[in-house]
Amino acid sequence: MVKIENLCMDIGVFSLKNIAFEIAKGACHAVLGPTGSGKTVLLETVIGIQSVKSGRVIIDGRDVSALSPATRDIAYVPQDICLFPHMSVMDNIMYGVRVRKLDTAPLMPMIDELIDFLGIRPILGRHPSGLSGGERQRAAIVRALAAKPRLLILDEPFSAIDSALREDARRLLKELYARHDITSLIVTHDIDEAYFLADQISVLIAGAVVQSGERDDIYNYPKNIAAAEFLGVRNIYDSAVESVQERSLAASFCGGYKINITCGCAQRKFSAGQKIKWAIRSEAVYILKEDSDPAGKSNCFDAEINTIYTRGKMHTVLCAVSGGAVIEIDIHDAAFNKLKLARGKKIKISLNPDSVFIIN
Amino acid sequence: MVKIENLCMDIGVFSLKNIAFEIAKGACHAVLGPTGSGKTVLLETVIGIQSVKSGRVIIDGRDVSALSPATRDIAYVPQDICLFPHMSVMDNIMYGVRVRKLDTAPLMPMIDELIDFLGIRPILGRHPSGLSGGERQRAAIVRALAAKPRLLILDEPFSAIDSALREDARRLLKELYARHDITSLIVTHDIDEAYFLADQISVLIAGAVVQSGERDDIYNYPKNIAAAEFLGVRNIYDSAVESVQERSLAASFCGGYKINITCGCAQRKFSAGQKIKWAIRSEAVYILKEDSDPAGKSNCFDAEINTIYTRGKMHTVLCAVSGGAVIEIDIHDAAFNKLKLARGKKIKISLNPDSVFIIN
Amino acid sequence: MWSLKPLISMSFKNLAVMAAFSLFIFYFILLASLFTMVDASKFLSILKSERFYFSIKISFITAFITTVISVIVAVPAAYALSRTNFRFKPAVDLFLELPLIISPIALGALLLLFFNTGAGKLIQNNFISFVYEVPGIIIAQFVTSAGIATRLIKAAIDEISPRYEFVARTLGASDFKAFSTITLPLAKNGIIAAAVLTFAKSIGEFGATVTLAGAMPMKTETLPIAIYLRLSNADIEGAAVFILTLLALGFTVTLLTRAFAKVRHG
Amino acid sequence: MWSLKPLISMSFKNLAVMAAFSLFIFYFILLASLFTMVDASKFLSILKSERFYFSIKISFITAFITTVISVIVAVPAAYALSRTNFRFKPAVDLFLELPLIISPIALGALLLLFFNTGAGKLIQNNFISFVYEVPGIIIAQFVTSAGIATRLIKAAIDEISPRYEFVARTLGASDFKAFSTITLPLAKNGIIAAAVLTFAKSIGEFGATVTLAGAMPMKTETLPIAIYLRLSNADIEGAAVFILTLLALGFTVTLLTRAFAKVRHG
Repeated sequence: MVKIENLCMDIGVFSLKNIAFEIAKGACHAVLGPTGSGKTVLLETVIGIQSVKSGRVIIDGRDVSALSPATRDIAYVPQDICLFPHMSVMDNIMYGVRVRKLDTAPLMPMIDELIDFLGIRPILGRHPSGLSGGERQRAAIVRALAAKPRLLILDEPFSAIDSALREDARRLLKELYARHDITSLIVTHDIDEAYFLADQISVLIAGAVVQSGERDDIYNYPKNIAAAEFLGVRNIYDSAVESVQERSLAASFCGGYKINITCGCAQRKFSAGQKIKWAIRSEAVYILKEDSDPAGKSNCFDAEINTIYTRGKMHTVLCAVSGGAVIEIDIHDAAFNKLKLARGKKIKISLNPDSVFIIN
Repeated sequence: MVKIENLCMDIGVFSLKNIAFEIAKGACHAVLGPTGSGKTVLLETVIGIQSVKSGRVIIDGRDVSALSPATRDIAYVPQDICLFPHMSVMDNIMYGVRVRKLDTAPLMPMIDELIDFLGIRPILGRHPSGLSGGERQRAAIVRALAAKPRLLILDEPFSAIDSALREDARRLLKELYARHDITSLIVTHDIDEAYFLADQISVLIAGAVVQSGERDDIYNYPKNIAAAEFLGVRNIYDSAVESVQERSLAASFCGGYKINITCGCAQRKFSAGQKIKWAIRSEAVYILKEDSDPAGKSNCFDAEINTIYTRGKMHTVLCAVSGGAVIEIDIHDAAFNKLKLARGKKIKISLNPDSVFIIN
Repeated sequence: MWSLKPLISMSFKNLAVMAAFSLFIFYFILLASLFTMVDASKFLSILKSERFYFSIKISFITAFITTVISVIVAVPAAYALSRTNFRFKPAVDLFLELPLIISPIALGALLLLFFNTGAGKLIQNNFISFVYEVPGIIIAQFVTSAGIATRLIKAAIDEISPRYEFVARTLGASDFKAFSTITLPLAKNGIIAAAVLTFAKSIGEFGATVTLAGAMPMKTETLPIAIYLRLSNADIEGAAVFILTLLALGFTVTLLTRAFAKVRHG
Repeated sequence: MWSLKPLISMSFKNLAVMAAFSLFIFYFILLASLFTMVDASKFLSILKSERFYFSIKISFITAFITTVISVIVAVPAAYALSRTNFRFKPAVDLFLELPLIISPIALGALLLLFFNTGAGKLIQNNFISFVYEVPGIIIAQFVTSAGIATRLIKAAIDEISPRYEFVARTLGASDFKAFSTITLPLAKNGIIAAAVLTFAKSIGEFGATVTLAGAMPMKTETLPIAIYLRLSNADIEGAAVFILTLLALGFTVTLLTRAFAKVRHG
C-alpha cells in the first residue's frame, strides 16, 4: 500500500498544500487536475526528484521520503516516455535489471510475458527513434515493470499517442492492470482517462486536493464548485433549502419550483432557509416521451429547447425551464432521433433525485 | 466560395496528392486527419507560405495560387495562436487594418461587436503574455476577422486551450459562425471537434483526401478502412454478398448469420458472392430489453457480454455473437443501468439496417 | 576509474560542482594576481595620462564604428540565413563560421595580403589607407566580428517562430513590413546583446589589429595594443592598468548581455 | 529609409540574401587574395622545411593537450552548471563567460602577472616553467578556451531532457551511473564538437600565447606565432603558407563539427 501523508512543497511561487491520499495494493489511483495544478511536481516529489518540505511518502510500510529515487522501488513513465534513444528497446527494458545487478533468470518469465502481452516482441531490437508513440509507451511500461517495482507512476499516459489510437492503448493498460497485481498512480488532466483507468481519483486544483475518493463518487458527486466545473458539471444552480426530511431535502429552483434531493445523507447538515448550490450532470437529466405521464415521477419540469449542439454519439440540448433557468442535457443519438427534438420544441424533463447533488 | 483544385505539393519525402474540395460561402469545412497526414502543409499552401507544385486555390472566383499571403484575403489563426507578444491585444487586432492602411471607421462597428461577443474588451490593453489560452484564441480570432477576410483558417483551434474549457470555446466559435457570415477552414485531428464545428469534412490520410462530404455522411458512412478506423469505427467484418434486392442487400455474418444492409443505393454496385466488408458504429448497435420480442426487428442476434468498460456518460460493452464475432456497443449510462448489464450476461442485440454500411 | 570509483559513487554531483569551482578559482586567482601589481599612485598617473585617454578613445571609436557596420550587415544577412533558402546558402553559412575558428592573426594577415594585391593597392592609393592606419583597426575588428555577429543575430531570429511572420503576412504585411514590425522588435534584445558582444570583442581584438594596423603608439594604440607595447617595455604595472580597464569592460558587457537575455526570456 | 523604401518593398528577401552574400564575398575575396601570393616552388620548400614541421608539431601537441585538459574539466563543470543548483553558481557562470569576451592578450598578461607573484614564482621555480616555455603555450590556450568548452558542453547537456536521468534513477541508477550511461552518451556528439572547436581555437590562439610564451623561433613558434614572425620579417609569401595551413584546418574543423551536429539532430 502507498500512503501520501500531508505532503507540502514549495517551488518558487508554486506550492503543494497538505497532499494526502492512499493507494491500496493492486489499485490504480488517478491524480486529476488542470494544467498548472501541480500534478507533475507532486509526481516528482513521490519519485524523489524533488525533496519534500514536510510530509511523508510511505510505500508498503517503509518511509521513503528521504531515500534517493534509485532505492524507492518506484517506476516512472514520463509524459514524453523518455526511452533512452541510444539503446535498443530490449536494452531499455533491461536497464533497471542490469544497473541494479539483479539476477536476470527469475525476472525473465514475467518480462517475457509483459513483452508478449504488450506486443512489443517484434521491436525489441529496434531503437526508439523509429517507433510510434504507442510502441514507445508499451516499451516504457515493460521497462518500468521489469524489476517489479512496488509502485508504477504514469504521467499523462496517453499524451504521446495519436488520439485515434488512444482507446486501444487505454484498454490494453486496463487489461494489464487486471492481469498483474500492479499498484499504480496516474496523473492526468483528462477526466475520461482517469475514470476509465482508475479505481480512486484525487482532484488536484491549485496545489491542493479538493476531493479524493472512489471514482464514481468523484464523477457523480463533486463536492465543490472548482471540482464540479473542472469535472464538466454544467448545471449548477443557486438555491435555498426549503424543507429537510429524513432521507431527502427539498430545495428551491427558479420560478418557485421545488427540487427533491436524496443524495447520500447529506441533508443532515442542512436546515431550512440555508443557501446552497445544487447541481446535476447533463447526462442525468432525462427528456420524457411526449405521451408519458409525469405524475409518478419527481422533479419533472416543463421546458423549451433553446439550442442544440449535435455531435457524433451524444448530442447536447439546452433548454429553458419555465422559471427561466437553463438546463443542459446530454442525450444519446438514438433517443435524440426517437424524440424528434428541435429548437423551440416544448418538452418535459425529469431530474432523478438520486443524481442531484449539493456542492459547497 | 473557396475551391481547392487538384493541389499537389512535394516537401522532401512528404507529398500532398491531388487535394480537392470546396467550401461554400458561409460554411465551415474541416480537414480531419491524424498527425503527419499533411494537414499543416495543406493549410500553409492555401495561405501561400508554401507554393504549390500544381493545382489551384480559388477564392470567390479569383485564382490566388500565385499571390503573396498578403493579398489572398485569407486570415489565419495558427495552432499556437501567435498573438504578437510585443503589442497589446488591441494593437494585435488592429495590425491588419493598419498595415493595409484601411479606413478604420467603417470597420470599427464589426470589430467592436466581435470584441464584445468574444468577451475580450477587458483585456484589450493587456499584452499576450499574461493571458489564458482561451483569451489568446479569442483575441486572435478578432485579429483574423478584423479586416473582413474571405476565408478564415484555424489550425487545431483548441489545442492551446485547457481541456476543461474547450467545450465553452467550441460553443462560442459555433455561435460566432452562426451570427456572422464566415467562410472557414479548420484543420484538426479531433473527430468530435470536426463534427461539432464543421458542415463538411474532408478526411486527409497520408497526404490524400480519402473522403470528403457532408459531416453526417463522413461520420456515419466512412468509405474505406483507413477512414473508418481513423473515425473510430470499431465493428468491421469481412463478409460476402448473399443476395441483392432493390433497396437493400443481404450479406453473410459469422456462423451462418445474415445481415441486411439498406444504406443508400450502394447495393447496385454489388452482386451475389462478392467479398465485402461491412461495418457499424458502436453507438448504433442496440441491446434489446429482456422482455422485448425480436420477431419484428431485423438484424437481431443473440450475444454474450465479454467485457465491459465503464466510463462517465457512455459505457462500452463488448459481446460475442453466437457465431463468434465480437461486437462493440456504446451505451448511455441510464440504459446501461436499466438493462442491468454484467459480464457473462446473455443479451439480444439489434443492428439497424440503415446504420450498417459497406466499406472498401 | 579504479581508485576514483568510490569517491565518484559517493557524490558525483559534488565532484561536478568541484570541477566547476576549480575553473572558477583558476580564473579568479588570475584576476586576484592583477591586484598585487597595481600601485595606487602609478595607477592614477596612468589613468590621467594623455596616452591612456588616447587608447580609450581610439578603442571606443573604432569598436563603435565596427559594431554599427557589423549590425547593419548582420541583421539582414542573419534574416536571410534564418528564414530563406537561397543558392549557395550552405557555402555562405560555412564562410560566416570561419572567423569563429580561424586565428585572428591569420585573418589580419589575409587583410594585409589583400592590400598588397593590385585591387588592394588601388583602394589604398585612391580611397582610404588601411595598412598601419586607423581604418585598418576597424576593418581588422570587422573581419573578426562580422561573422560572429551574424551567427548571434541568426540565433536570436531562429528563436522567434516564423509563424508570427506568416500571420502578419496573411494580415496584409509585405515581407519587409512583417520583418520590421514583428521579427525585428521581437529580436531586439538578441540584436542588442549581439551588438554589445561585437563591441566587446572589437575592443579586445588584438591579433588582426596588430597585423594590419601595427602597434604604433598614439596612432593605432588600442587598449590591447597598449598592453602589448607596455609588456614589450617590461612595464608590468602599466600593463596592469590597461588589463584592469579591459576586465572592467568585460564584466560590464557580460552583465549587460545577461540583463538583455533575461528580458528576452521573461 | 526614404529613397530605399521602394527597393526594400520590392524584394526585402532578396536584399537580405544580398547582405548575406556581400559578407560571403568579403571573406571570399580575402581568401582569394591569398592565392595571388603563393609561389609554388617557395610554397613547397617551406612545406618541407624543418621549421614548418616544428610549428605544425608544437601547435598540434599543445592544442591536443589543452583540448584533453579542457574537456576533462569542462564535462563535469558543464554538468554541474546544467543540472545542479549550488551556491555561487551565478558567479561561476559569469567567470566562465569572461574568456569569451576579454581580449586574449589581457588573459595572457594576467597569466604573466600571476607568474610574477610569489605563488607564481614558487610554481615556476619548483615545478614547471611557463613563461617563455612550451607549457606556457598550453596554459595560454587553456585560459582562452576552457570557459568556451564548458559553455558549449553545457549547451549540449541542456538539450538533453533531465527526465532521461530521472527515469534512469528510478530504475536504480546512481547519479553517476545515470550520467555515465545516459547523459554522457547522449551528449557525446556535442562534446566531440566542443573538443574539435577547442582544438581549433587552441591551434589559432595568438594573443595570450605571444604574451606568456613569447614569439621564439623553433621554441614557442606555433602556427600563429610563425605567421607573426614571418610578417615581422616582411616574409609575406612565407606567411601565406602558414595562413593557408590554418585556413585548411579551419575548414576541416568547421565541416567536422557540422557533421557531428547533424548526427546529433538526426
